[in-house]
Amino acid sequence: MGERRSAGRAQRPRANGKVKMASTATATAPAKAAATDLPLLEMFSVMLLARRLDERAWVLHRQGKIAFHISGMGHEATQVGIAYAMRRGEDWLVPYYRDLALMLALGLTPLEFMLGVYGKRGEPSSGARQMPSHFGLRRANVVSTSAPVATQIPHAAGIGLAIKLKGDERVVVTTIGEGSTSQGEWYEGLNWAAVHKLPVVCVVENNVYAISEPQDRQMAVPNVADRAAAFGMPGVVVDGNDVLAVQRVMQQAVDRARRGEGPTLVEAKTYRPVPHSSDDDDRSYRSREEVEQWKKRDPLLLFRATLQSMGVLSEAAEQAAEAKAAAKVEEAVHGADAAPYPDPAVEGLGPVYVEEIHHA
Amino acid sequence: MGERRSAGRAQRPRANGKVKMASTATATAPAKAAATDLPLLEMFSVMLLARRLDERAWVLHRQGKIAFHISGMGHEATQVGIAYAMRRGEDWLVPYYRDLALMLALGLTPLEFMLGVYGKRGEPSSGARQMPSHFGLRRANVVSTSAPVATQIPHAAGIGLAIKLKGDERVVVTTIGEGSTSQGEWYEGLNWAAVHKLPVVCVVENNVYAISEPQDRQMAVPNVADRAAAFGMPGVVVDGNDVLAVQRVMQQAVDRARRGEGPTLVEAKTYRPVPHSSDDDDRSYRSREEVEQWKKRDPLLLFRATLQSMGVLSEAAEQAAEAKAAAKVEEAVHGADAAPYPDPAVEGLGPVYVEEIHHA
Amino acid sequence: MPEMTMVEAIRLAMDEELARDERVFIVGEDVGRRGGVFRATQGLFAKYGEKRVIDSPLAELSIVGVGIGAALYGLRPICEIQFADFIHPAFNQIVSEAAKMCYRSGGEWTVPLVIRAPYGGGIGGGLYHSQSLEAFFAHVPGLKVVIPSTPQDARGLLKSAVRDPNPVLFFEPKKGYRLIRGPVTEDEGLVPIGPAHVTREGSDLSLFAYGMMHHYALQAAEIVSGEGIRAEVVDLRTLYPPDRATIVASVRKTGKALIVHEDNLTGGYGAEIAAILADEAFTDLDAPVRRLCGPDIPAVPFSHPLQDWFMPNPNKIAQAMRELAAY
Amino acid sequence: MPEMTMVEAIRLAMDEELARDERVFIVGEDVGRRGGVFRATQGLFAKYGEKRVIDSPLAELSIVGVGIGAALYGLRPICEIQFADFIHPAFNQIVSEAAKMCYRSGGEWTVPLVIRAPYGGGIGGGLYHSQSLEAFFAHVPGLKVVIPSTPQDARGLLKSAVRDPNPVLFFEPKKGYRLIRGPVTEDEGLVPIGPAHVTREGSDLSLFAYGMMHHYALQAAEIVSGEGIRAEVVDLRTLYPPDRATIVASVRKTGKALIVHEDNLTGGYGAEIAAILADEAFTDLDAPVRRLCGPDIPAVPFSHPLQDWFMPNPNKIAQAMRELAAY
Ligand SMILES: Cc1ncc(C[n+]2csc(CCOP(=O)(O)OP(=O)(O)O)c2C)c(N)n1
Ligand SMILES: Cc1ncc(C[n+]2csc(CCOP(=O)(O)OP(=O)(O)O)c2C)c(N)n1
Ligand SMILES: [Mg+2]
Ligand SMILES: [Mg+2]
Repeated sequence: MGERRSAGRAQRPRANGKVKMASTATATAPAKAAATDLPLLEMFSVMLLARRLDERAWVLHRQGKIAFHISGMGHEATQVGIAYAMRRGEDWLVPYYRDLALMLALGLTPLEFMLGVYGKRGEPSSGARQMPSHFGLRRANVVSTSAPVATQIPHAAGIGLAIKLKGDERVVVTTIGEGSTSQGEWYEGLNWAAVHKLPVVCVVENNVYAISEPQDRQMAVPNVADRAAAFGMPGVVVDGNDVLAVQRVMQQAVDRARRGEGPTLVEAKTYRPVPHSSDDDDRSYRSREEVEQWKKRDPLLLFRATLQSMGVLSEAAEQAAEAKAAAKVEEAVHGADAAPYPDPAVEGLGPVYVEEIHHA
Repeated sequence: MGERRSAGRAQRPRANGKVKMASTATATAPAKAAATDLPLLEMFSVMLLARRLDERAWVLHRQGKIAFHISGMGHEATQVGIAYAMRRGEDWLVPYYRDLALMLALGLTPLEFMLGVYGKRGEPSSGARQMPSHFGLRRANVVSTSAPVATQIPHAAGIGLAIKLKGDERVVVTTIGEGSTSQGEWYEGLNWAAVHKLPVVCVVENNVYAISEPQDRQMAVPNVADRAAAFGMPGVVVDGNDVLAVQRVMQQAVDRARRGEGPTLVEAKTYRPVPHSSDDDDRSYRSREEVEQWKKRDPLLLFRATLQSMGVLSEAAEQAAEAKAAAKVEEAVHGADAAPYPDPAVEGLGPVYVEEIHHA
Repeated sequence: MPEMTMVEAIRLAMDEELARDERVFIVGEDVGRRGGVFRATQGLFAKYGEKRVIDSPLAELSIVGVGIGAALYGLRPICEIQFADFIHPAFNQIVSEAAKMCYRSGGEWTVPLVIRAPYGGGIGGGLYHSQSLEAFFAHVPGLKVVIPSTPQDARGLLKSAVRDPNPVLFFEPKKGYRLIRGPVTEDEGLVPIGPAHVTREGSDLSLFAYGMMHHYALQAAEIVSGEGIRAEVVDLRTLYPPDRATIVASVRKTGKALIVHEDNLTGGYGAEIAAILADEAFTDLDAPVRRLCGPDIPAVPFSHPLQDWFMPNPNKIAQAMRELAAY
Repeated sequence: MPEMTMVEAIRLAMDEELARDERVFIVGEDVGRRGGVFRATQGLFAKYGEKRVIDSPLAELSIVGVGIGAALYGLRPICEIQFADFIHPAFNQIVSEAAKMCYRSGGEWTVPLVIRAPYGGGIGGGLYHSQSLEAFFAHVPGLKVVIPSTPQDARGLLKSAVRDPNPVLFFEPKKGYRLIRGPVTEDEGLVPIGPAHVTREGSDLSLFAYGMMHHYALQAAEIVSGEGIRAEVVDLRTLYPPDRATIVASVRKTGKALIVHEDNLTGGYGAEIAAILADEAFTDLDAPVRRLCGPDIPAVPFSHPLQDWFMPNPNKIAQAMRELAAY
């Protein structure tokens, strides 16, 4: 099993920030059985596309073509696992800046992502007013997010409250980094969800670091999921590099929320194999060996192996997926490169206020 | 045993805010044994004095002689239990507005309290700049407190950090109401204490209500102490109406902190038998029957019974204590009544800044 | 036309909005059975039930943050902050989130939210139950900041705030909750957010005020009218965005300005009024722009002599008017 | 006299204070091994160890709240807020606690605390990595608000801040961290908190600025000096409490004032300067008091054309000076 209740065996990060990953040897077997209903190749393709887009953004940054990139690399299994437990067009998402794969899975186009990275007009999150990867996508029920971490958690609770008050059969999912759970905002938001039994699922994408700080600078518990006990809600730890394990845990949490049984805290243990952002240099706070370790548990490789062992991913299919991703990335870069910048008189001046609300 | 670990049997407040009090039948026996070292009569006298002062403040308010009173009534056992686990002149306290008995135990004089209630010059917490019961007493290591709830918790963590950094053998105790544990400030402060293993003891004086809101509007867990799991620190529930049980639990927590083993969250279950403050009317949110119930567990009566059964409190001794308390109250009221008001040119204008720090 | 107090008018406005639009709900500390510590929501819990009048945890940042989330989903929350002094934990949610949501999403996401908060001194509340906090927020693009001074305005502006698609911070002068009585019309009574209100015409000098201070300004104007000073009084009502046109027009006429607020002088809201005048009404000014405000100490102290010393009042205002008129 | 950048001067100041006084310690996000995201604390962890340079949880309110507690106990914390934009969660601790502690306890308890925060735009940081927040705090009695613009001042003012018995908010113009180089004296180099600094003498108009805008103001003054406009430039440095005397004295001399800041115009810090002048320098003013500030939108947008449009720059300032000089 890829997941376990938080009260289970502890996964204490060592002082140097290293986490011993839970073995997933036993995780794939039951996952395979449950996974048959899932569009496995599609999921793989989204993960792959996210990875290739992300890699390209790093390249563009090195080339001086873009000013900033903050990466979702390493988080693809967690995020695609989340997406495939949600009801598209129904459920809501309040994401955070690492959620590229999640956003792609919910319908953000590669061009839209690249427009953001380039700061170009038409970027749907913010019209290039915000830094890249500050996601938001109205047409997919993805709420606009900002930079101050953890502010999104009370929003998710509020959306959950509104869903409950209106009697809708929806669920709101919100994501956050493990370091950001140190914020009072996180605590207060989840407390609300618990007190009012709201249909909220909070996924902590635990990649061991908050910029340079390892988990043990943030908390004295081995698992973020242990913190669920403070709220009286279930806390679940799952291997965040195992997309099917995440999907399964998320499906349980989402179903539970939809049944009106209240919120769940899901902790997906993963890793950030790249610097925090293009402004970061991670050599001061972790060894190259530690980073290299990650490659053995690269979620993309793990999922490929699973699919291969299931006989779902032929070599040809993989090549086709790679080719398709490459083409999409190319197209997106070209599109973004050619797109105009926003105009101060239009995107600059407003809207600071609206006269009328056209939605919701 | 009057205390138990929070994982133990739940004490769920019902929707109407009633709490089934843990039986203390078994609490007194071991307490008696351990209590022999304690100045039991002194403790009783402080509780009695706090009660009589408090009652007088309500009377003064009804007579229109004072503008405002916020009461510690019902909390006397909890607070005196806390005080008698602390090292006077060594340990620090970051209190809250209900802590009259605790303040008296640490050296606040009845006159000083009454000066505050009257808003008169010489009130040591604030020079009558703050409302009454916003305690602070430099000479007793009691930090100045404000009205916004829970802001004191990070202060306590910071004091704990300073104690640790300096290598002092001190402990900082901080108190708070159960409703105020909903604040992110509380969470962040305790998280700091846990991450840095600080000599901090946080006592939640759980009186079931936050103004009108019963505990279940604040949290979905039966005990505040359950929240300790989020921090990785011990959480202990104790009968807050049993002064000796509180003292014992506090002694353990304080000793643990002093040994450098880190913080403890103590939840003292008690009740507020009077309105939230002189501005409150509690009839809208709880029944008279519920309030009447409390009288059976009035901590003063419980302690009197314990002392009597121990043969420590004779009728004469009790009468003497009452007479002494009455005299002190009288003297304090007269003193405060006769004291001058502060002067805008002195207490009004400043100090907004200091040129030099004369202490610490 | 019924007469009612400020707090009754505020309650009426919420009652009407709850009845009109089922998306409206109230959330805050003790707003349910208790009806709010100032009784502003009294009876509403009984009338609309626990889904429309929600007792929140004791946690302001999430009262606002949850309100924002519910507004994003399409509801119309009215968040009550028990005392304005306790709004600070929610500062991040208000300033970083509610105010910036519309702009940062190009209008894709908006926050139709009202935050009500009793503010102001003179009620024996000491440092933390007396604060005036408008200056912090009347600087934040994306927010609207409203302070009514009469029952009619309180009802009409609050109803407008609930219907406004943008976040509105609604500060209520709590000293006036029961002290101020006035007529409230029986019609819909909407008062638009935006325009200031010239409540007394005059030609010698302009008095700018809001909330409780607007009443004191009117009283002071009355006092000095016997001495031949004809003061114009402007109730600013909407502090942000400010009604520059009305402010400047008044000083065009009178040539002199006195701004009154309870909040500290330095960096207070009056600074912006003075700055607008020093720029846009420069050639009309016949005297220095004067401010009569709370002193630069942290907040209103508790003990009565200290409180009285802190607070502006009609006599202090009248005295400042005399000096300005004589300039 | 060594030349160094702003960020080097700031690091030097902390290094010197850590060495001088063992009560001093640094606390903040990533200040340890990482040396801060702007490298302001680089090398200090290695030099002073984990008890003097403490990586905090990712939680600003407790960075400040814990700092307050440690200060109450007698230590001298320097709290780093990673970007000023993220100070809002700590607003309650700063405004309700740090600022009011001294007054509310009659001086029995004081908070000798420094909060450092990089602020300002023009660095591609978008809405939440570009904010200028001085107006929120330069209104809070009990706080001091300091913004240096040169390495010498940065070092000297930061050292003074660490030694100050009161809480000091120290905003650092991050665009200047590496851009601004200058000499730093080899002596103790203390610069007192309080006085503004006239950095260019002139007689035609007064330019008031701080931080990065002070440099732009100097550049603009240079541009227009070729056109015969002799501008006086005042680097305000200590924003709160403001140095009224220097501000008024400059306008007594020049008769005209232009205030420049990045922050939004309405309710910005410039309003207070304008208000001071409209009162205390009224008879000296020969022209409207002008403000050149960020527009009233929520914050600096990310995309470069939008950012450039938002930010004041030497050319925009020069143009405003020409207009004012011609008035
Ligand atoms: C309130 C706030 N403080 C500081 C920052 C600066 N910051 C951006 S990301 C980050 C670390 C976040 O770590 P974590 O929550 O673990 O998420 P991760 O980036 O590792 O996915 C920090 C400190 C911020 N964005 N917001
Ligand atoms: C931040 C903040 N919000 C609201 C209040 C108003 N208020 C004062 S006491 C109180 C209830 C506190 O309840 P609890 O923490 O249970 O303590 P108790 O009074 O019951 O001892 C409230 C809501 C406040 N003082 N501070
Ligand atoms: Mg992380
Ligand atoms: Mg309580």
